[in-house]
Amino acid sequence: MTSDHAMLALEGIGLRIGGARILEGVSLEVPAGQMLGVIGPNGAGKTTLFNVVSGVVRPTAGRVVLDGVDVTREPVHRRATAGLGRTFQTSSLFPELSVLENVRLAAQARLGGATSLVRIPRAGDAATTRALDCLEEVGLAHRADAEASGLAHGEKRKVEIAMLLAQDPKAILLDEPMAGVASGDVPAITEVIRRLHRGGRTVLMVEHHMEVVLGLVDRVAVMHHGELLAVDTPEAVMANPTVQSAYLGEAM
Amino acid sequence: MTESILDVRGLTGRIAGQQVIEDVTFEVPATGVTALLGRNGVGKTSTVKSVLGLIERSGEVRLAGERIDGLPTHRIVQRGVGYVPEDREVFGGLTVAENLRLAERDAAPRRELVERLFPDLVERRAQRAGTLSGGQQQMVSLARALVNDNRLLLVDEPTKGLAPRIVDEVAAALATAAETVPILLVEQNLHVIRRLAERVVVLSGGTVVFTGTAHEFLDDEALVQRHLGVHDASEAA
Amino acid sequence: MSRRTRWQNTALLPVIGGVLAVVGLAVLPLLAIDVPGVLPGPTYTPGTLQLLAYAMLIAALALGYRMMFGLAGLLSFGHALFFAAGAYGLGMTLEAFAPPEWPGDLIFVVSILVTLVGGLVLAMTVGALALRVTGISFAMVTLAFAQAGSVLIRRNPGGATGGDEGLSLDIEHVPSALVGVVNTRNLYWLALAVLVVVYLVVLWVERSRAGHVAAATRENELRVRVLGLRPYTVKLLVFVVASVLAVVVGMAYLLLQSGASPRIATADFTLTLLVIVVLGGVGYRWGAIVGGIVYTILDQRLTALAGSDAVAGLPAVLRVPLSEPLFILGTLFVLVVLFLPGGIAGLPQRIRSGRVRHPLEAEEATDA
Amino acid sequence: MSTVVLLVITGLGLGALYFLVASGLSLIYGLMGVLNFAHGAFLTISAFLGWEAGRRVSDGTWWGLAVSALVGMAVGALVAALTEYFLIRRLYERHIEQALVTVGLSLAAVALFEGIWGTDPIYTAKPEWLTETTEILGARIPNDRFLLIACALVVLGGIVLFLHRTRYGLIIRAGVENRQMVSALGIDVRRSFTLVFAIGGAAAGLGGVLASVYYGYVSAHLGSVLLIFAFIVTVIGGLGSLTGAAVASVLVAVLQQFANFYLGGTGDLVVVVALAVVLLIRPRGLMGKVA
Repeated sequence: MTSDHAMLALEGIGLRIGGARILEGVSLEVPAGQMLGVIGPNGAGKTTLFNVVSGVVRPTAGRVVLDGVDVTREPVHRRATAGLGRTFQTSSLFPELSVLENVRLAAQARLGGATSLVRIPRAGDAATTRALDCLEEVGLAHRADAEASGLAHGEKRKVEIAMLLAQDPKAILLDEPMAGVASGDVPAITEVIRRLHRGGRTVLMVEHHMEVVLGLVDRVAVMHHGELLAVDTPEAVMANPTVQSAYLGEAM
Repeated sequence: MTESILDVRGLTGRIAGQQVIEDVTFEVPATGVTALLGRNGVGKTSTVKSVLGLIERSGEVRLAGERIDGLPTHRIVQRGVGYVPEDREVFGGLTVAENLRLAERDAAPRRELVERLFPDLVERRAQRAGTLSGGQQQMVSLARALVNDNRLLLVDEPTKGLAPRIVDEVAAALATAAETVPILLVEQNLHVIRRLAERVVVLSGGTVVFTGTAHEFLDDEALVQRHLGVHDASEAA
Repeated sequence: MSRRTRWQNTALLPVIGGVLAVVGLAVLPLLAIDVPGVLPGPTYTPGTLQLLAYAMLIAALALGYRMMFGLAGLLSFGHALFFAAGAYGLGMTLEAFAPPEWPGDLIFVVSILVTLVGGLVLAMTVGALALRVTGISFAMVTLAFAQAGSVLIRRNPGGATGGDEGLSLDIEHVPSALVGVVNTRNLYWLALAVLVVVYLVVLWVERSRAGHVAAATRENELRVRVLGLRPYTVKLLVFVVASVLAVVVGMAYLLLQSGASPRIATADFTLTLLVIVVLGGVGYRWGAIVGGIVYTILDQRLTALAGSDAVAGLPAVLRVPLSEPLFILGTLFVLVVLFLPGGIAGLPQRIRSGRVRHPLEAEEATDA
Repeated sequence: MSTVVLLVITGLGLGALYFLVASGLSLIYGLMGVLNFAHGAFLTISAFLGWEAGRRVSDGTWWGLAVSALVGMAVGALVAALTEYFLIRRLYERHIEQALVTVGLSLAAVALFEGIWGTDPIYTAKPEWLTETTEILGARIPNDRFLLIACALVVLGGIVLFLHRTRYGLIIRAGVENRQMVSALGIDVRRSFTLVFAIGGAAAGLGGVLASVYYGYVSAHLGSVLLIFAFIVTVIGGLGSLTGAAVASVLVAVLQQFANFYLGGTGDLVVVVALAVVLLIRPRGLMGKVA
């Protein structure tokens, strides 16, 4: 699936907040269809990088290029419609809406007419059908009518991924999809992520769960102090002594 | 077995009605450093905040045998619990000196200790804390806890995002503090844990999955990998 | 097929109940029901019909306000502006706009249309500007615009608004069926029709796609943007719909009261709406209706009580507070906020579940 | 030239009134996140009780005015502290409901004042000097303006000194930044809530007495009118910023005076437009903190 065409390119991303250096010279290319893991110790700037890519935070230097288009100055929602999806570290469903309504919002965003007063959602319309299909794909169709706040943590993660499926983005940012997930649920969610990746979607994933990262990704990027230490195959990265010491805290 | 300074039983914590930790039970001995470990998002910070009453909680928490789970945060702290929060949380608009003065509870605050541990801060006493570097802010945050004579310190990820040289300084300061006060330390850096911790409490899925000595845990690579998800390469290196 | 969804199995019971309630209210002017202490007289009398019609209009206004606050999380302090725009707009158009060759009824209809269009433009302008900020700042910008409106009305530019005296309805071009005490019944039915229309529009918006996006925006705006949706658009939509509904209610108010007073443009009036919505229960659509009706009747009856002999005979310590209806309502409101977080409409739920629920808590009053 | 001087000094005097109300609003919002709609009621009750006390002692003399001011401040502080303690504190951290309670309180209070003192303004007497004018650069300035400006400066200085020189001031400044961390240092931050309410109430109380000097009357709606402008000032200055409130008070009041004179009495409208413009360009206000 992997091609040479870069789906997502970061060019010299820098971010300073009140004199503090948060990100510095981060350059990274993710070829279309590849899955890339971003690892690094806490506070290394991984989530901030995701915020820059998705448009929540505007960088003080550098460019974000999505599928050949410079989106550095685009607002969040426009990047999303241009084909960028993301999840958050903490579960971020709409708690008072039902599972189906959550996913249907994503489907509506994809299918258009989401902010229309005229098209009242009903069973069998395109968005609802799509949402139910996506729920089925993550194995949660039977929970469609449940209120989102009542789900178990692992189920919420699955709903978030179903929302991504419904949104059908070209590139996806997953921010710690395993955070807070009970170990029993890890294999199932891993499988769902794999399915998300299928069909040629480009995926960028921050994750601390090494088995998950190593089992899924094509390449690993290591961040430390807001900089990229290395980008390489998982095996090469794990063997890299600089990476080991940074990630595990040995003094360099 | 030494008596414990902190005794947590069946602690459950909620943020905005969502349960974040469930039925957490562990003890912190009256001496030395106890590390609270676990993957990201597993509830370490929430555990510390629940102990302090910073988030809604239920369950039993005893400080030196006395129940503190019904008390508001400031009363718990007044009983001798020092707190170094994740992300430092210094008051950016206040000067270094004001940050420290605010923290002083004791009649005889231990200013010399703080000045000895963090000479940098003496120089910068009139500087606004918000303009300090991350490492310096962490020192202000530590100093705020060390300036009082506490019975227990709760220290949440003190080395997060710091340069290795600063990590060493922070670890050294904690080692000095640990000579006189027990510490419950949340930490991700295995090197720091190796250096400081005698006992570990490991959380997974919002609940305690392992308690024991630091050696028992860190020497068992399978355990480390299962619960922290990292290869402890410092062993091999 | 197991793909059954929530909105599909529309429960029939509330629909039937609603229809029955509307039919019941519609035949009220033909009956002679007397509720001593609550209504000033039997239901066919103009005084009672006037009060009930007024209560229904306030309920309709509160319904629209609740849609903004409860559905989209928009805390506006300026809703009175649009109500006043409806009342004063129609009043001024009727007075100023009168091509002699046109029949009166046509002038009436055109005046209504002109006011509606004017209200729509005003709502879009104010909304487009105010929604560029969120939280308390949004509340303050809407307050500012409403204050500007209030100042304009009081200043009586060109004698158009009547200043502090208020504006009285020029009945020349108003259909005779809507004029005079003898026709209070018709005005009552007009008010009922406005309430029903507002209810249906609110229901429509809440169940539309945009309504769902608005609810999602209230809960997590960033998440909505990450999905590729623009919260600004739906918030503006909800704001404009609620504001235009307020314009409609304002026009009915002008006809019912045969005039408008500058009081309806003040910040206090918006705050009263907020009181009504919270009193009724923010979490419930019919809470706004209950709140509006209870508030208006209480306000009216308390005024009657204040003037009664029973109160006049009391010692000053009791007489002074009891003779001020707003004092009692304000106090009642404080007590409801403190002890009855779900409002009146939340009572059955509270009794059933036996626990305190705070419908307001999902929303945070922080600045963006 | 003389007109400009008159407008500026009158603007400063009115700005002083705005500041006395806005300072408390801003501190309360900054520390507790509460939008206090009852602040106008604090002002009105202080103005009434101050006037009642002053006229009993000695109407229209400096001595009477001093008594009014002291009673007004005491009443404002007490009423505000009681409000915080019995109503606001019960709704800890529930900001919207806290604001709603103050809305209810202000509605009830204004109604009660009308019941007690009637709906018409009550004209007050003031020391003779205050009814006279002083000539500055050819402009005849009513003397009461100077009193207002002086009082506001003293209050501003007092609050700044309190915030920067006392431990409670330190706690309040820290609390504006991060309440939770203040409690995590072992400090009962709620006590400073009551204190901030009391300080704000006292400032509003003084403002009430001075407003009755400036306008020449007391009425049940004295506070409501000033409250709207104080809100505008607080938002323009940046919620939670005392300096912002001071600067914005002067800007707003002077702007209002100039617009009233040169733009045909459109002062109120111009102020509202200014608020909208400021919020649209700088949503956090002139001196609001970066979130």
